[in-house]
Amino acid sequence: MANEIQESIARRAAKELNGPCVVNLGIGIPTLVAKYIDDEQVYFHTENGLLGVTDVDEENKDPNLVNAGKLPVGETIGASFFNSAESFGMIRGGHVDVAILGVLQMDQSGKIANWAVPGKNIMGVGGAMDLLVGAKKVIVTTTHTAKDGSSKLLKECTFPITSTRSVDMIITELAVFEVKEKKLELVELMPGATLDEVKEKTEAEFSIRLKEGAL
Amino acid sequence: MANEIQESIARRAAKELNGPCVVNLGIGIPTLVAKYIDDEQVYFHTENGLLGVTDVDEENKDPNLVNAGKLPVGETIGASFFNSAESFGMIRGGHVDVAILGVLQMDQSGKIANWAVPGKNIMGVGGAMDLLVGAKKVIVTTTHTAKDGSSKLLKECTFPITSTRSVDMIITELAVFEVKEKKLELVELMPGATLDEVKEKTEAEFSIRLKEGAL
Amino acid sequence: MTKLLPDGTSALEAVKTGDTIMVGGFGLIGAPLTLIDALTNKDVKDLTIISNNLGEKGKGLGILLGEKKIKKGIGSYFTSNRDVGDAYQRGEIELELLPQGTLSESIRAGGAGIGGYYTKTGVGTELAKNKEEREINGERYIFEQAIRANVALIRAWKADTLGNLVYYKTARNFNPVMATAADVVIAEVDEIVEPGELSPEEIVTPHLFVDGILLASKILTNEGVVSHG
Amino acid sequence: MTKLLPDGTSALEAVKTGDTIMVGGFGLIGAPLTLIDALTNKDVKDLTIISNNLGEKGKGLGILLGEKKIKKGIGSYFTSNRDVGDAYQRGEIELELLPQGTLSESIRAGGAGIGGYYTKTGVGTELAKNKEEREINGERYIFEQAIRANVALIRAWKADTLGNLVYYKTARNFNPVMATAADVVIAEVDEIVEPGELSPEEIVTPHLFVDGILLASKILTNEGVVSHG
Repeated sequence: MANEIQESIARRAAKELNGPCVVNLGIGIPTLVAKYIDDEQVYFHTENGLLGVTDVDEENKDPNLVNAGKLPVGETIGASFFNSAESFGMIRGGHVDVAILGVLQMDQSGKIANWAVPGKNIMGVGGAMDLLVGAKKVIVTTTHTAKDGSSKLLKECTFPITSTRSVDMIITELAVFEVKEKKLELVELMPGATLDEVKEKTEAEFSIRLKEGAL
Repeated sequence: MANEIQESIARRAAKELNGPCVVNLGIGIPTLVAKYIDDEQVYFHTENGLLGVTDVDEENKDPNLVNAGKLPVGETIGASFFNSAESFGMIRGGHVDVAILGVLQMDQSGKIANWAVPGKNIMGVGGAMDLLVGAKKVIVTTTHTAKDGSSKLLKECTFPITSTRSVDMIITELAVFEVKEKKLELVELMPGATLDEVKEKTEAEFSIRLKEGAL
Repeated sequence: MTKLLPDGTSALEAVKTGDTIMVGGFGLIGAPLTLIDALTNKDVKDLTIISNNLGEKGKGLGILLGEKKIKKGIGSYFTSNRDVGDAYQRGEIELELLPQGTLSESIRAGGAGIGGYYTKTGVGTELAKNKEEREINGERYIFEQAIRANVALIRAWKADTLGNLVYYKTARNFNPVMATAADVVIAEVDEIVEPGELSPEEIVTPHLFVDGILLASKILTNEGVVSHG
Repeated sequence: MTKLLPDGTSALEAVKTGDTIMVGGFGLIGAPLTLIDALTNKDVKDLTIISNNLGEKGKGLGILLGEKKIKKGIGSYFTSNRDVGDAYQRGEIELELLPQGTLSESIRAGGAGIGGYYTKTGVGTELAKNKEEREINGERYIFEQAIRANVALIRAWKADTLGNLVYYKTARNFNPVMATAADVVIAEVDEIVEPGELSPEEIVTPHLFVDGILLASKILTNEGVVSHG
């Protein structure tokens, strides 16, 4: 289902998760991150009401045990269930350490748009806005460009933003950016990517501060 | 401990409780009401976190199972425990049918004062204000007069009021009043009490609408 | 007295045309499918439905939508059912979109006697348009009003005959908060037990919130929704 | 990693002079007596204590009061300890009195990222003085701000080593909400079990709220507070 581009982004994002920490994974590429984690102190939270999400075998699927994408999941030892208001209390209240989210667009200050497309009906927001205001650290995992080849890293979002808060890190199949003081810094090129390719496919302005050994 | 005056007030208040209903009992005379109830569909709620309060024998006392007056209680079959925020959610949210409260003073519109005395430090309010705004019906049980013989049913309270909401019924050792449209109506004389005595010991204005057979 | 109801028809006695109805569930998970079915069969319309989603295409609340009984939907993720967008395009339905945390918090507020509250969620976004903003301790918040309903239809796992409820895994979701925030609350359950069989420490919804209970006859399985009983 | 702490001293490492500290319990019931004892022995002062009561005379938080370590108390029922009134008269302590429902709701709000909220409780009374009033749907409400603390000291019944907590009867009271509303949360418990021994459905405080756990060595009995262990 997921292709190698998506897997490579997820694999890179997984390196950012060092336990003990509580992590909420969005739908899409973020969901793939879990399988690259073998640190048992990385606890996955899903906003529909479970702390301690894990994979489930085909034969153990339970129709009433799902993640926020409504996909079947399992529960770890030490897991707990709670209601939606309690779950979002955890999120808004700052009890989730990291949220990994997909996006439609990002701007050069690190703000993201991931819930609506102008002209289309605005009909789904889910927990995205809550995670943006509540998670201590937000990591974006996304393909660098949209299906039509246009950059997802823009000077300004043309889609409605999800929050006034800037994310902390952006991971694409080409590069890793950190967001510092509302500015993008290219800190890492992904395997096989070149600086020229990143520059070409990035509309947003960014500075370059490649970490040692990152090239 | 409780004297016959208090018991007679509690006994009369018990007649107002017809199940199914959820009842919160205040400290003092209200606590005595429970023992005159044998309707198993009258469920007692205590704001420190228990629905299903019942009496406890001396030998079954549990230091961690108490009512709002910190007195040892038992739990009924079908009881449940919850935290303070949930408990007051029940109260403010209108899920408690009846609150029976003690008072220091009442005024002739049915407003009560039961949490503070001017000149003394105002240092305890507990759940009184929450119960006044949240309970569907509020019944006051109190001696008719203060220790110095002065009426507790006043034209206006001199102590700070507990709520702008008028209570629904006032039961003393002398009389039962209903509060209708913020006016007191004497509806019943207690055994042995005379109308003259009630008039003499009541500063508040009230109308008389004694119910048939109530004299 | 038992709160046990014999069938969906009697369970929905309180529902009238024009009512606001909360429906538990996250998509079909934890949704009261038996009660939704009864609601679909009942001669009422112009309903305002408060639910995270309006079901899926042709499933759960999706059926009610197909019957054109929904005047307005209040939820966080209508995208799960394409029919919602189509009905909206045709002007057949009003929609109010709220962040999921705001939806659940507003319902909790409605049940707990809180008139409204300030949240950071949504500040500065399109969903904050026309919402009052306020600074608290140097941070921007928006005002959200409490939500209540005439009737809440929820799903739990087990009920005792008093109406105490416990839930099953992620089928819990919105159900416990909705149980607090409506004038009439009906719970559909898999199993009904005697009082005392549920531990007092693990009851999630105390019985004072619940008006009626019904044994579920529509069940979500790995193979989809099945009827039994 | 385990969150188990060896003693009260290490449990209170985060507490500093001038801190705001939430302390669970309804009087002595469900109060973290071991942690209160450790706090009394620690060289800190000018504390703001958020707790329903300030203990009883010479018991629980009453001891901390006697040591003059409390600058301010925020609670709903200080009357349970006569020493509080005396200290207040002597100008040794500030007090902020809140209705019990407002106290617990403000703490919950603090833990849930809610900046403030409107309640009907207290409208038109002395406790509403200087509080903003607002009409919502024709009813009067007052604004109450969320409450948070630097440290919360709570009491639970059992913890697993991850920090998941369950409570015992009416010793639950304020503890679960305080567990959500402080930068550092330390829970004192009767028993520590392995992960998996507490049912996922009945865990009241999930481990993400809890920073440290300590075995209780001061226990409330019918005969009063006893030390053991």
